[in-house]
Amino acid sequence: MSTDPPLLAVEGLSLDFRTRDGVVRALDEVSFTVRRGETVGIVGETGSGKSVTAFAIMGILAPAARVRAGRVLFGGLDLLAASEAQRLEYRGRELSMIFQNPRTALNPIRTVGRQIADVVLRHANLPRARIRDRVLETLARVQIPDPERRYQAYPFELSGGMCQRVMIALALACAPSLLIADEPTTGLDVTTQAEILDLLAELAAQSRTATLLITHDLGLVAERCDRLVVMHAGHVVESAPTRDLFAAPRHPYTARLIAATPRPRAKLGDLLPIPGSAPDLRRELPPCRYLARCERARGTCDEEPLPRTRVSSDHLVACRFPR
Amino acid sequence: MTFAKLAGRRLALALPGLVGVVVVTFLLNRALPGDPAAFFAGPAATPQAIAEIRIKLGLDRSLPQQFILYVRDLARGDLGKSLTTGQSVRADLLARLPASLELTLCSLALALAVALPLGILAATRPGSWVDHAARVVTTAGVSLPIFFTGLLLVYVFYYLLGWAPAPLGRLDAFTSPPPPVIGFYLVDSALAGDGVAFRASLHQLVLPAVTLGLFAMAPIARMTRAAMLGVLASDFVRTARAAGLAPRTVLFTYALRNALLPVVTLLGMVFSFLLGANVLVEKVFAWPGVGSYALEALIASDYAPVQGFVLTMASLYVLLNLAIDILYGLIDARVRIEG
Amino acid sequence: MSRRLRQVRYVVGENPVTLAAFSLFLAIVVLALAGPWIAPFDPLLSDTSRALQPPSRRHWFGTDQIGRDVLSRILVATRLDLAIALSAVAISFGLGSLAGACAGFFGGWTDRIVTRVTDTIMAFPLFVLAMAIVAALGNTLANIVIATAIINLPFYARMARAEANVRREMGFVEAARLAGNGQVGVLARHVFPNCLPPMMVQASLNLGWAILNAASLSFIGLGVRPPTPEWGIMVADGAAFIVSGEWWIALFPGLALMLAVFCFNLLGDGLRDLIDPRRRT
Amino acid sequence: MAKVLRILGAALVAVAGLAGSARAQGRADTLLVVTELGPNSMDIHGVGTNRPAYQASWNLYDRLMTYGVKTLPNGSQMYDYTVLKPELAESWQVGADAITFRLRPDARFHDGTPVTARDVKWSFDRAVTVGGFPTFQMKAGSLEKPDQFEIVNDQTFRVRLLRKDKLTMPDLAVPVPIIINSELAKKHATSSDPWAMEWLKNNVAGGGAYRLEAWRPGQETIYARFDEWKSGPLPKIKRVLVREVPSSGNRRALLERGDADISFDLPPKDFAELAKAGKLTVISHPVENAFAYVGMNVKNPPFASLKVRQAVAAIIPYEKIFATAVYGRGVLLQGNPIASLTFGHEMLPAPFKTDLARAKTLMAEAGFPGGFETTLSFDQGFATINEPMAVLVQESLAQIGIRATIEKIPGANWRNMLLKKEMPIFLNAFGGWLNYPEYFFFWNFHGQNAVFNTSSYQNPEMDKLIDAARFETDKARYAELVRGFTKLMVSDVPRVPIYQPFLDIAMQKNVKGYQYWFHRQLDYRQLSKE
Repeated sequence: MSTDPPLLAVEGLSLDFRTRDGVVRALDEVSFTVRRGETVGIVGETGSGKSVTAFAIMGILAPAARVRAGRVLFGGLDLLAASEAQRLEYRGRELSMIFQNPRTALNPIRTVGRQIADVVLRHANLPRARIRDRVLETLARVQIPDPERRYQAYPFELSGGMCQRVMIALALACAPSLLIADEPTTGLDVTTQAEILDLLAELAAQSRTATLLITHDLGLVAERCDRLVVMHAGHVVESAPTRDLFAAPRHPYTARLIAATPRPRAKLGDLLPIPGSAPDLRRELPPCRYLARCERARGTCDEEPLPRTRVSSDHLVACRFPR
Repeated sequence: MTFAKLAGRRLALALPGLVGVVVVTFLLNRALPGDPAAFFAGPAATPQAIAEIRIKLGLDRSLPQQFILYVRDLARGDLGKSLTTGQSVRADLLARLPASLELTLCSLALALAVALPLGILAATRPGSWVDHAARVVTTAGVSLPIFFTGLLLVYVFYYLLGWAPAPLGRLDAFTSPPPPVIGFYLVDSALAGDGVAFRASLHQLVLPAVTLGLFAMAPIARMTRAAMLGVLASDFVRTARAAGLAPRTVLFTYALRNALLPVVTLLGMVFSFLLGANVLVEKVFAWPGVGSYALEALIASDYAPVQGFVLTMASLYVLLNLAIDILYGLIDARVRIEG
Repeated sequence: MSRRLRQVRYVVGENPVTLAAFSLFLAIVVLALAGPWIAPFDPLLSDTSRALQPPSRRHWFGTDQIGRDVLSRILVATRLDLAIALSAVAISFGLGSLAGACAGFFGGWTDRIVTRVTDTIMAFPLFVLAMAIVAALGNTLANIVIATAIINLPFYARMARAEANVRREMGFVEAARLAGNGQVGVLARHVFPNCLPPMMVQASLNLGWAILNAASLSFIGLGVRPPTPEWGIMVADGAAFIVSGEWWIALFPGLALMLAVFCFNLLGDGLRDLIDPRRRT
Repeated sequence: MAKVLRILGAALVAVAGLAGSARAQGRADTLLVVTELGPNSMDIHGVGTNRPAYQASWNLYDRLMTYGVKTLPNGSQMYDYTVLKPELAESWQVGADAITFRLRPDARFHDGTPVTARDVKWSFDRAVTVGGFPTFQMKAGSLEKPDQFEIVNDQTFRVRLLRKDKLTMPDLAVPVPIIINSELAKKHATSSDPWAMEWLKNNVAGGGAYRLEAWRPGQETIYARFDEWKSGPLPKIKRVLVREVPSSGNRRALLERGDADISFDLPPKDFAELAKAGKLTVISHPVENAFAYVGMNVKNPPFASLKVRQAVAAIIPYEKIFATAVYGRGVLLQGNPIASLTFGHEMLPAPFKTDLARAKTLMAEAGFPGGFETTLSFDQGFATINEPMAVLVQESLAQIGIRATIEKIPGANWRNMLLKKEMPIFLNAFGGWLNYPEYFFFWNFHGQNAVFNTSSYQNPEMDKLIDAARFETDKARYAELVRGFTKLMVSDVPRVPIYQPFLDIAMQKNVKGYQYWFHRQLDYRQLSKE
């Protein structure tokens, strides 16, 4: 792959949440990179910290969150250390995000056109007259039919797929260099899912936008992502180019994950459920948080620190005994 | 949904309540102790004179007959005659309603002007000292017994400090009321460009409006805080933040406007609450509103005004809810379009 | 149990206000119980030679127009005012929730009647209705409680109806029904208990409001009969003396009234946090 | 909405500066009266006309005659019920069987039409036929039938006498016999309302010293001087504003801060303190022929027993009540049934004394050693004084075993309860307009059991004395009769008179010319402001 520095580099990100029932250690030493124009997938079960990572990058964490350590370098600037004002400039212009269930992710009492116009007005210094055209252009780019009429529509008047397209328009209105998509297609029917993902890929290709696709559906990312990052209970257990990961998963959890994902030729019987459930992050945990569920666990697995070995130039695994 | 349909739906919804109100007021009134005939036969009345008056007032007929008479008069808009002021109840209520409405609206405006910002502040800094302070201040407001605060404010600001004007009602003795347009002295005097009357009536309004307003602050502040907390945690605010919109836009254009929806619905409840509490403020500030009018009539066991007052309040409540629906529709298109 | 305790400590710790309100509430309950014994003077004993004395070491809150000790009357009045509020809220809580739950659960005719009644009550400005009821039935203690209860009824009825309506379709209700429990059994054992938590919050908020209501009735002359001490009446009687300089006759009962209502309202907020973390408003 | 918010914001700033600006102009010749209750009608003959409406009628309409003025030793002025002065009537001759009045030729009504005998006849016919209180009051002076009133010519009006009644002449100068502009009134009369009661309730067809400028029932009444008034010296005050301010605390504050000129109905304690403070002129005058009393029902047990009544009379804390409930604003009677300034007051001064021992023995003799339960009722309308008094009476009754619960009865229901005459023991007060002892006893203790005989006390011997006194002209004989029925009342004690109330009035120092009138209302015509 090209050798220029990565667009986004998350280094050793550790983060806790102070909640009613005690402190939750949501992320621990999360690191990965995304290059310009590259599509990286983050996969893992629900509650593995995928979305928290995304929120941390965007800087829209809930007030109860406390970043313990780590850096988020975006084009050389550490977003975590940057002032809120600086981050405000970046959000929506340099990096933007789209979310799950689009219908509730749009302002119910404000027309779709106005919401996109708000973003354009904020970031692109265009004279007011030109803003309406830019919005119509963006709507057209995300393949929304009859943008003139849709401009006046309210979110509840549009279908799920249509809302998601509006969200994408919102995110790409100011041509950011990184787009984070947090479970963009969950809850949509299969055909719309495919359309949305194709649209994302096409737009990314057109303007070399880097995409960080977050999903729990391994099958979905198989053909769409260049590289994958597998997360479990706040840890990045393995990250590698998609083909290498599927060909030779080095971490037991990744192997299990692949085994549990329906493949074109697999029959129902072949699918193996992953034993146990995600650990409770409020309690003291061994360095390797997969220990309780790992069938290859050995005595020394609970020794400090969790080794994060680089198995090849672009393949990392966080396990004492990788396959 | 067109206005007419909205009004129709709201009226249909309120009809059963209204019918209930008519029946209940009629029964409650007839149970009032004291016999108006004796009261109005005068001190030196002989039993025979009292019987005369009883017939004149139609009190000798059976209850159902009186009820039918009552409903027939009601249909004609005749609310009967008040024996305490000697006028027709309808004329009295029409003359005095603007006074009560102006006071209630001003106190509501005051409460909103204070409670909304407090609610927003508390929601944007949950758990902080601002949050607690807002909660304590507004709860103190609603815990103050109105009649007590009224007296205290008059004593301190009028009697001791002399800042506030004499609690003489809507205008001090030497300012003549502005030409009536809608009966609100503030609006009428502004329309007539009469600066003196405007300032004088504003002057008179401050203390009673503060007394009543204190009472409305807590529910509004609490609801704003709750609604804002809810909306700030919602998905579309997260999207707005992620899109890097300016904090002020996120807070006001996106969050507050949505949070206003439950607050607007609450206003209906609060307004009717204030109308009830209005009675006490009017008694303390000699405010010539419908509240004090009904109170005096109630104590003099004078049926007609009490009935007229309660019916007016009930129908006002229906109109109020209609206005709230419309306001709600203005903010939230879903109501307007989905219907 | 420790998790619950930690939760309570978290809520109470997080907002000291609720803690203060809770201790104030305990103080008021103690006062209500021990009132007559710890009152320095007989609240009804008049002593014309010592009328209208300002607060002094002997009479901490001064004396009223016929020489009765204001402090003693406030202490003894605590029991009466608390009793009025508690009984009124108890009646409206009991009746309201029962009627509401039945309406929500059974629907049909019960529902229509209950909604019609609550609509009628809600159509009145609440205080006006209370005023009319007490004036009509006479200002005995019972009538004041009944009037206060009636105007609070709709809050509970509506809440219970909504809760029962929601819970009627829930899984565990279906399961209970399948397990052979009769309709009423299901309602009583399964649906009704679940409606209670939010209503508890409403109850404590209403307590404050009920005291205010009783006091306001006294202010317009429909309150408790003399010479029984009650905060509202004491403020009403004291009102005429403020301008002439005897401010203490009205001020102290007014403050007591405010403190009690203040405490109940804050307690309501605190309870809401404890019981309904979801609806953390 | 934003507009109101901005304005209210500005108001809070403006409030400090502008407290008194509007008050300056127009104060010199305008009088601001503050009162608890205003008139509910402009027609004194109307049904249910309240007491403040007498004040309106007294100043808006003329009567044939009015009373003279006398100055009391303390400098305050009051009406003189022995002297009748001309008002609308210039002069009159009192014959054996008729009185002939000559009307002022130049007298005009407010609308300019001249006043003639026809108007007087129409007005008097109206007074005696509308029924209720006005007709009752006319009958008290033997003015009963329209054919008693004759029009001799435009300027001459004759009243034929049914019987020789010394109350006829004084009764023509009380508020009821007003002279109405009959032409104007008849324009608004209808077949069902021949006397134009409906119209005259809200409008004035009079010729009095003041016209009605504006009337907002329940808020304020504004009078403007009628400059062409001929029936007496032209009043000095041009405009009178009567504002209704329900809270007595506010009324006192208004007086003390100089925002109001004059006010009656303040609680006695306020008057006592205002008088002591000396910043305002406080004039007090015993209300003639009136007293407050503890009444007992002589028909039904337990108060039917004389000994029980005597025990009550011996236990009531007269001085305590007079000090703390009334603040000394009155004349302590301690059982004397004739008030001060009325003939016969000195005959039986303070017959009852508070004596616990005697009261206890009386209760034992009456057969109630252990006492009994009862209810002590009073009119909530006068709670300011009645309530503290009731608490003191309740406390003293308890000392002799009478356990009374206090019953506060709303004003409207009070007359009803009096009519029923079932209340065992109660507080009440009565005042007669005509200052004669037999007039008081006729209403309160005569066997005819009028509404005011609240104890339903019937004693033929008492009736004989009262009826004789009413028509007795010989001074000595009359005095004997008065002493007779007074002593009888004290021995039978159907009620225990406690004190004669003052009519207190407080006004700014620059208000002069106030006169006390039997109807206890304000006469604007003599007032002035320096």
